[in-house]
Amino acid sequence: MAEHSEPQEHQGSAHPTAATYVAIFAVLLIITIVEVGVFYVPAFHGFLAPILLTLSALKFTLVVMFYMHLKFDHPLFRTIFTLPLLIAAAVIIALLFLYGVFRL
Amino acid sequence: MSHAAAAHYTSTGLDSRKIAFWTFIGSECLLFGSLIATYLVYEGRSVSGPTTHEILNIPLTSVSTFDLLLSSLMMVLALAAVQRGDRLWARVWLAATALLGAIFLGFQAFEFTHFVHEGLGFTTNLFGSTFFTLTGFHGGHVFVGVVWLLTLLVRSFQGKLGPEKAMNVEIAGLYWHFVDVVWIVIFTVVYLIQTTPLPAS
Amino acid sequence: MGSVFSRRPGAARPVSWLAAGALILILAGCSGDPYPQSTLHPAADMSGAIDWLYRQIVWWAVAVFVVVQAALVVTVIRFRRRANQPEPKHVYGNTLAEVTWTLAPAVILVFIAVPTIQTIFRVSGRASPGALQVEVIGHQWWWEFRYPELGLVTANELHLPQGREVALAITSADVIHSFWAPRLHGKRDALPGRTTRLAFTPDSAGTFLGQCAEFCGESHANMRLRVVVQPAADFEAWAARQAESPAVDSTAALQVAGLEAFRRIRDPGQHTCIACHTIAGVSGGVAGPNLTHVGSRQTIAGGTLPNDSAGLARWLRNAPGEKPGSLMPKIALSDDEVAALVAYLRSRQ
Amino acid sequence: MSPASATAQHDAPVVPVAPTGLWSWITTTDHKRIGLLYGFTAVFFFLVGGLEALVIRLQLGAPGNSVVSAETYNQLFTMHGTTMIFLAVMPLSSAFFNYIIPLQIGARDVAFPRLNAFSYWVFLAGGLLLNASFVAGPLFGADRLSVAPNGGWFGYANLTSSLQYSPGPNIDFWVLGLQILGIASLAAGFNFITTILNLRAPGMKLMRMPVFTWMSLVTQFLVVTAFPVITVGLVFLMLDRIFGTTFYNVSAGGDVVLWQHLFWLFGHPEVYIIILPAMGVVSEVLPTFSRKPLFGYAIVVYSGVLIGVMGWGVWAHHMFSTGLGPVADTVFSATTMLIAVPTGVKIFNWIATMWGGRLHLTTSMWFAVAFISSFIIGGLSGVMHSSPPADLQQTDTYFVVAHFHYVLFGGAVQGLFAGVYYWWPKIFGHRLKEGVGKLHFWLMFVGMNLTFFPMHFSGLLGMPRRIYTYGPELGLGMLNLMSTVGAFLTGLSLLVFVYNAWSSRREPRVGKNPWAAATLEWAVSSPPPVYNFSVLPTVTSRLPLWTEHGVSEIPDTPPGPIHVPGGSHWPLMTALGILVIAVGALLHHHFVPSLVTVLAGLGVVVVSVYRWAFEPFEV
Repeated sequence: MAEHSEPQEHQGSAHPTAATYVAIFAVLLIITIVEVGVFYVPAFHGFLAPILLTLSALKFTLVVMFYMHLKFDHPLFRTIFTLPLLIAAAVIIALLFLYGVFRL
Repeated sequence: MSHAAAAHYTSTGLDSRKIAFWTFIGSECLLFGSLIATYLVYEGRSVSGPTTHEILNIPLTSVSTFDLLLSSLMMVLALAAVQRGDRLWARVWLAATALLGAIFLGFQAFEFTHFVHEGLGFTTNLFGSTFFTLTGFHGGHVFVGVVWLLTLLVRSFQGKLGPEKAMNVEIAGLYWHFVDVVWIVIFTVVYLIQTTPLPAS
Repeated sequence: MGSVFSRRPGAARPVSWLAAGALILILAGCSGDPYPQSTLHPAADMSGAIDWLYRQIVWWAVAVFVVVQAALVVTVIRFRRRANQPEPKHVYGNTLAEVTWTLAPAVILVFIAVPTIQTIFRVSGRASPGALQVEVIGHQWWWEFRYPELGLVTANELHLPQGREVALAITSADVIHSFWAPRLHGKRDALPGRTTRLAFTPDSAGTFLGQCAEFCGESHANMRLRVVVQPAADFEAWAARQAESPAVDSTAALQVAGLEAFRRIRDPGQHTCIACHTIAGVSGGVAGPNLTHVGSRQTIAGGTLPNDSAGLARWLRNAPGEKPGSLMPKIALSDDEVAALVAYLRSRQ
Repeated sequence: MSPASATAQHDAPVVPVAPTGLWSWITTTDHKRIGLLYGFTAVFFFLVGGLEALVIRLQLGAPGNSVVSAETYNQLFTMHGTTMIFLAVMPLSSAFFNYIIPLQIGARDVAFPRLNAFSYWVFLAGGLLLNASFVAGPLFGADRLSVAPNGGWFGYANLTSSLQYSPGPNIDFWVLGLQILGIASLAAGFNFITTILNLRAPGMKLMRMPVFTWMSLVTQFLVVTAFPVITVGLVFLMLDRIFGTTFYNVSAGGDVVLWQHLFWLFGHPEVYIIILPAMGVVSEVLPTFSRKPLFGYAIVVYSGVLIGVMGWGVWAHHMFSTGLGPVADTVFSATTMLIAVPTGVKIFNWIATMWGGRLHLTTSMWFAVAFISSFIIGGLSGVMHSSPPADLQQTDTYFVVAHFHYVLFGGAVQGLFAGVYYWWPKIFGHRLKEGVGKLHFWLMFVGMNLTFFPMHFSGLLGMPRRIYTYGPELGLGMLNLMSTVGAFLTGLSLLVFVYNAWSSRREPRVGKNPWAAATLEWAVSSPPPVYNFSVLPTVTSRLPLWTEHGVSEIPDTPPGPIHVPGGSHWPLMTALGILVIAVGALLHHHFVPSLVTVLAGLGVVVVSVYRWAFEPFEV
């Protein structure tokens, strides 16, 4: 039955190197500093939420893509993570609408 | 004749544990999604204080956010070390990850006790109930992660964490990074975007 | 499979019998009277709008039901196994068929959706400025009705003038209830901490039954209500009477004794009448129904007991026995006290 | 260690055989045995829930009846709903997931056999905890024996969240029982998604999977996404009750409608969790007994997936009467109507499958046809209350009770009975008696229509749900009496089934494929050997047994040694630990004993999980 077993992990996926990891960390760090900075600058307060949500989504994506290897891994993992993630986001947005936090 | 080969035949060529774990993470998205949604729809509805402006400590939480981000870096380095069979650095990075996780929990414990001293308990108001439940659930996940990492560290010292066991570390890493990204969201929507109207003073 | 059953055609045959019975019952429902809480016999504009919409939908449903069940029955009869039949041809699908039976329901749904959306905005609860304002407050397990413009408070029986729009502002004093008087409008939940709205114009006079429609605890079933729709003049007369506080007839000794008992009674558990009930000029409790005009009502105990001497006496002797879980406890009363209280309460016309 | 691996070094092929004895069942990790455990437990709870229903129907058989008290009635309808959904229909589906899916996809077991055992034991713990409330009154100082949950299966806050309105342990049993059952469902969900995605035999592409397996995959996806939401809602409820948090506390600014959102965000996908497996069963049964492949296989699969995804966007149609506003009403009405399209498509494809076939009207086939017939009715009444104004009259009346019983009883239960009669010979090696089976079917079909069809009218004519009594003035006595008579007929039909199951045990043995069906589970002996497949099959067709060379040869005796996972008792121990934690939480009125019990349970869980993780156990 050995003929059925296929190469298992990491086939065809070049994992990033330690340098990439450190670079990603640097980016995450910078975004975090910007986020906190934006929080303290009154000029941004009119549109704080969109800026911060965008930055946060960027960080989220970086960690998921690189540290969790979703960028390099089998597409199956992307599917089984993204679908629930989208449902969760949709649920949050729908509830915010229903509670009048957002309005069209 | 290797029955391991037969038993380990998989249709996708992927490790079953990893598929199951990603499914679990997908499920966790809905868990934290519901908690975050509740926090957000209730924000600003507390009928008594203290609430966000009066109590959240942004500089302190920025440091603990940095701490958790750094732990994620340690985690990927730990996985890389285990994969290449580097026992020494595997231990170093695993220990560092666990330590940073423990430090995060320390920050949280400090924050919680501070809040209680300031008059914000679990049942004080809607903000207290939603905030402690959301961050408490996250902290619980961090705690489980630290225990998991320490278990891996012990296995490493027992000599049972060679490259063939890299999947064990990879899955622990997925968990750890997911807990990190949840914190990225919480830090933004709870700490930085405060929609509670300022008290009229 | 030699069973006699296997040759019987049509799994859906009993269903079609039931469908026929269904139509008869729907038509019977239209005559109304045997079913005083029917949704199919509207007595107001909004219940009429809902009923009209429902009938639109139900005919579509009946049509689809007949077509699809018939297709099922015909298929089962026509293609049941017979002797010496060859193996059927393997058919894997048909694009045209799939497109047809995807589009057909979608088109029917458009015919349902358009009147639905029209009606949604019609029954949204917005009232015109001149509407009679009534506050509806659900309690475990009775209804409180307040008329802020008229300064009236009553319980379990909502009086409304015929032909005038009424705006109900509905909330709850404890758990979730749902206000439902089907001949006038659909349900609207009574939610603690929120106010929900209904607006409608009753178009015929009469007494319409309703009841709480959201499970609200032990005696949910005993939380009934009636809506008395009267011609405008009768309503005005009723409102005028309600605005006064009837005096005790000092020549009727039993009534005087009843008032005295109402003020005095205090059981070993420290329960009193006056702590929970308001009677204008006598007491100001708010936990239970306002009793100022209790004698004018058709029923007591959340609409479950007739408001006569026997009903009142049963209630006074053992309220939780009549309405399980009721906040009003069982108070030990002598026969004389019961008789006096009954006389007094019945005098509160 | 399993017997197989202990002897694996021998040269001669060793055929593993199933161990026997009670201990082997307690420690079993064999998906077939776990499936049987699920099945027997589900039927047991189904009978319990059915008895509850009969008492309910007795009470409502006449106006002003006094068979049971108000409190008992409220407990009965709460437990009837909770039992039927979580302890009967879902686990009956699980029984089929367990037994059939690995066979249908050509696997030797599920991906995580011990996790599978864990799911079962946790489910059993939750079921026992919930039902223990029927006799736990004295332990909590109650003045009656039964302190069963009494807030409805939907448990609306603040009736349930506030100790003022529900002081006893009743709701605590419900909150904790449901959380435990959630753990069981989630664990099974991860397991079966992985199994279906990753343990398919060579050649078993996704679009070659049997529809039952496909619908199970969608179901499990809904389980792993929907259960966390109810878990969060239940945690809030529990915290409100135990610690006095303010989630549903109106005076602190909390909102009672939030519970309804969280509950129905779960509750609507839950409807599909219940019905999709039955749709899958019917999609297997119809082609087999029509001697024709499923019409529009891909469309049926995609519409199932679509139903699963769209099922997330309709939850607020359960809440029209709360006054969401006309815009939200319109949106949720539209999504609800849309979901009728893929549902209708499935029905048409089933009928088209039979069209032109040679229908072998076995009991299983009758149940499948009755499923379609009932589902049409339940679907049409569903469309009626997708219209919010109409729903304002229909919601919380017996019209809705009729609607969802047509879907869940006429649909799910009859669909699952089609599966019971269909797979019985595979599981037990002999058929159920057809004559008794037909009696069972007709009694049930007539009984359920007599029970539920009049409810449409009692609802429209003004009968609200969840009332223990109603006055004679409503004029609904006759309709209710009809329902009561029908309920007893339905109950009788279940006794006929139990008799059939018992009396059929000496029916002649059947071969591998007694129905001449097309899918892979019929390629192995009945019942299948402990290892399922002597060699992993290679599949070249969606209908492997109806296609020449559709599947590689599967010899009756294995050509080589086969590793079969051994047993483990740690899943059971972990489940016990969880039960102890729940019992500790039940005692929350007494702080120290409660804390000690919770910590003890936690200790058992931690030790068991570590032992589980590090015990030698090869999959």
